[in-house]
Amino acid sequence: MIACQGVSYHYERTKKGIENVEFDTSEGNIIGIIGENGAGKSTLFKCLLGLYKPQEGQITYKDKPISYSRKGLVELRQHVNMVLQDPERQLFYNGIFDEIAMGPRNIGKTEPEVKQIVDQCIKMIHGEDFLLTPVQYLSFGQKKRVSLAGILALSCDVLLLDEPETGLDPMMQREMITIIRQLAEEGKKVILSSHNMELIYDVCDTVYVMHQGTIISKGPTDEIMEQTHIMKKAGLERPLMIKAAEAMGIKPHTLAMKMKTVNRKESIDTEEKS
Amino acid sequence: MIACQGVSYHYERTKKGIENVEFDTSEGNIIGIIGENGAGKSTLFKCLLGLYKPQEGQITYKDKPISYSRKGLVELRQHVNMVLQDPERQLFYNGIFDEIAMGPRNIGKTEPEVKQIVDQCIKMIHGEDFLLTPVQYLSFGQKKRVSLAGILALSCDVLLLDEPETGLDPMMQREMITIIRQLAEEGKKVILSSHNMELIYDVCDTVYVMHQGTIISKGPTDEIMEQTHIMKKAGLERPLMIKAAEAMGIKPHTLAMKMKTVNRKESIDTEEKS
Amino acid sequence: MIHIDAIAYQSRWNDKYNITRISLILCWLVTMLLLNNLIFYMGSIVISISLTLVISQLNAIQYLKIVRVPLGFVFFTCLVLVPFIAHEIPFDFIRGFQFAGLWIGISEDSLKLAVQTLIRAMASINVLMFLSLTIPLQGLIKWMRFVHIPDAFTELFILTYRFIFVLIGIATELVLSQELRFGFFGVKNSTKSVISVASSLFIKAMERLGDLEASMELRFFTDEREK
Amino acid sequence: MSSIAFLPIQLSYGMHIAEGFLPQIWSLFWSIAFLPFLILSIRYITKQFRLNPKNRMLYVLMAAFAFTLSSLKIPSLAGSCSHPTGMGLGAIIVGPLPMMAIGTVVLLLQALLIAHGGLTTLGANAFSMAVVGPLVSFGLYKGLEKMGVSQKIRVFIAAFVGSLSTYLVTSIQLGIAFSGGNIIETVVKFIGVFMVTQVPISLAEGLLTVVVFNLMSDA
Repeated sequence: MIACQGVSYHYERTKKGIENVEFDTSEGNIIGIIGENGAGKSTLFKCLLGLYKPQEGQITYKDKPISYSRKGLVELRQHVNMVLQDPERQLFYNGIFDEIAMGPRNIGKTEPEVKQIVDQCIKMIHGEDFLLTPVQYLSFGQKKRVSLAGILALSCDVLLLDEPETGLDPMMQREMITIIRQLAEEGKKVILSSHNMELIYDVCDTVYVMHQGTIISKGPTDEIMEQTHIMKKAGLERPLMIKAAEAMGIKPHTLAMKMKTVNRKESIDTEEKS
Repeated sequence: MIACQGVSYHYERTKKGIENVEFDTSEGNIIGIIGENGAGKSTLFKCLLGLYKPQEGQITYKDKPISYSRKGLVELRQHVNMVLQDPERQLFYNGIFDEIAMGPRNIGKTEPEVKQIVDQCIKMIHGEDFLLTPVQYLSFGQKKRVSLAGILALSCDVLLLDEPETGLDPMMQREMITIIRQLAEEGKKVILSSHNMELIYDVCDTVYVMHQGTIISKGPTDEIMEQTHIMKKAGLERPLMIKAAEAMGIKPHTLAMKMKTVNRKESIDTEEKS
Repeated sequence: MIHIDAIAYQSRWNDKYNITRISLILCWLVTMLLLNNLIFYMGSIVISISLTLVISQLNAIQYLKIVRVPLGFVFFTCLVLVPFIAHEIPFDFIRGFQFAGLWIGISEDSLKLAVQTLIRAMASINVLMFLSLTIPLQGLIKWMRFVHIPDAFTELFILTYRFIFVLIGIATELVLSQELRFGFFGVKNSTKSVISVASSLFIKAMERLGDLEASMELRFFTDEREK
Repeated sequence: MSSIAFLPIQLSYGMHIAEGFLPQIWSLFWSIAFLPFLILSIRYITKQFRLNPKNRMLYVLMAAFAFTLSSLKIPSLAGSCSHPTGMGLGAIIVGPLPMMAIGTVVLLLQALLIAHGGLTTLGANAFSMAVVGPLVSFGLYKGLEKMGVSQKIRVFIAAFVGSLSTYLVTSIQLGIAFSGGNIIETVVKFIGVFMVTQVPISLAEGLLTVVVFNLMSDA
């Protein structure tokens, strides 16, 4: 849906930025963008959102170049939007309802519509339990989900997530993964950046590897992440799963299948006990 | 060196906190504390630092109960200190030298002594390259290292690290691990809390598992982390390494040994290429 | 715009002769004001801009972009100086009209005043830019210690210098997240959002207070003054 | 480096008198007029730092907050060339005396980092923003308290009038310096010209201060 053709954006003085980036969402519903800090991931995100206007190349949404007029950007962001990494910096209200309702209200939805949208979003983030808790008493993971709901309320079809797992403990990470998968099943494109290779390996269909502002590789996640030289060049490490499989002399896929059995057994065990 | 005997601390308003915690550093040089968000990890840290005074039980340093007098606390914190998770909350100066020198200066070291201490600390964090850069222009990983150096400058023997890997990309995480190992080799006790089970599994000798304010298990890292029911109860997941080993029907230790070979081979490959 | 700080930090000599340079520039600024001489002002403009460009390694366009805003503001305020308001027609009256018993218009004197002020301000601003684009604040802090500005004030200055970057980081994200949810869509939303950003920022700043206090205590900051 | 250097920050001009704008006599006059207040304030904060080290970070955050407000880019707020100062808020929270030093630090940083205000005009700017503004805000807040006015209205009036008084004093400073014999008329001229931006800004300042107070009492 959203795509970049030869996009370059350089910051004025430091000359850093992104260079000749080709990006599209045609393959896969969950797309990962990986790379070191400073590799250009967030610059790319900002270009996709129309926050930065590329000096070269163009960004298209549904094959039409995006318009940088005020109106064009408002239009774009109803389809493409982003959840920031730190929820503390995107929650403005004490009440969760008001928080989620903010976006829809700003574009002039009526209160009954707003109510309906918020109810839906609460369901998506599994937030019915804490709907009435004031925001400041929520746990970090709950805050993160509320900030996601605030963006879901705009019912966009492309969702950028900046390090969605950072700061979450393992259980909450798993919950976040479930939500991401659900969103993808509903037909949204989810684009996520993360430092957690296991997460990317686990949820992404396609992965883009960035290094010093350029995309040095793209393709199906398992194929890309197995390649030591690409990962090394990007300053990353292959996921443990792949390394473990290599150590055992089997295919990562085989190990992944076996792991699934282990995970399933584990959750059954726990359920029986509880 | 530092130990807790039956320590309880409850927050006035929420009644949450920690309950009857037994903790010591006799086994192992790198000690991990794991648990969900809100399990009491940071409350325990604050008690160990004398920031909170336990309502029950006592905290001893070198077998002597710590004194909560102004002088006693200053004394304690020259031996036991903490690096916060978010460097932005810890860095006070724009100049790195002043930042690292702050602790030593405050306890009345002379300028030549301070200079020597700072030089040493810069070396430990491999920070010679960015010594003259103002803090606001450092990357997140560099800031994190500077905040570590600011505490190292107090040359304490027990170091508490709160999520030392959060927000770092894989390479910087590895650098942080190297630094942690070095500190342990120099004879310091490092106590770290983290959500990253792979990190804990990788570097810690001993691990404490916290759940709802109590310590539900402690022991050698590999033994504890293999136990599904403990990890589940604490809302955590076993490290991937252990799960992978289980899936393959081998011992985690065997897998770990094989992985080491893979890692070594990988770094040799890269060195040859570069 | 805060990148003035980044430019100063990257300039040549960013760590050299700071105390001398600051003292000289301050003398320059004051002398210029005291002499109040047109030729001296013009000379100052030329010299200060050339020196700034050489030392800061900016090109002319980059420099213009930076001074554009303060100079534009000065120009606007000088425009306000041009029309005089008086009870009687001044002798050097050029053009004007009478309104409610008062004369409003332009006189030679008021025009001259505006032009003089503009030139004086332009000269001074360029000298100030010379200081701020070529000497990092770290240098100014050294200078403040050198001339024995009271400790408490210097301390306040140093710590504020550090924490503006922290707060600007937070504020930038707050603005971004408002922007993404159409917070600046329309005048009514904008006003609401500005207040929303500002108040969130204040609350976040106050929340930091607790952490910072702990962090100060851990490194004995609190004991410094008791010695 | 890029992340800091290119923050979406722009200059938003408040009522600060630019560097070199005032004739030398008036630069000197306002600097001297302001000096005793600064000395008093520095003495006060020195004592406060010693008394309770926690005050240090409180003051620092007040100053950093005021600076950040002035350097924030608020997109498409058409016609605005000014910003709230946060001085009224500070005066109500910590009192007017420390605000004089805090305001001076803010003005210094604004002059050096965003070329807003100046060094030779620091005295004049500080007199209006760091002395008169906080004094008026604090005085009104305490005065209205005695008259039994509700908290919200008190806070609003204190911040609103405090901000207005800063702009009035600046207009007077400019009026006197450029009067050409017609002081009152010239002062009125400046008041009239800057009213367009300063009244809405003062209203925003008042509203902001009320909102922050509500949030603080909720938390």
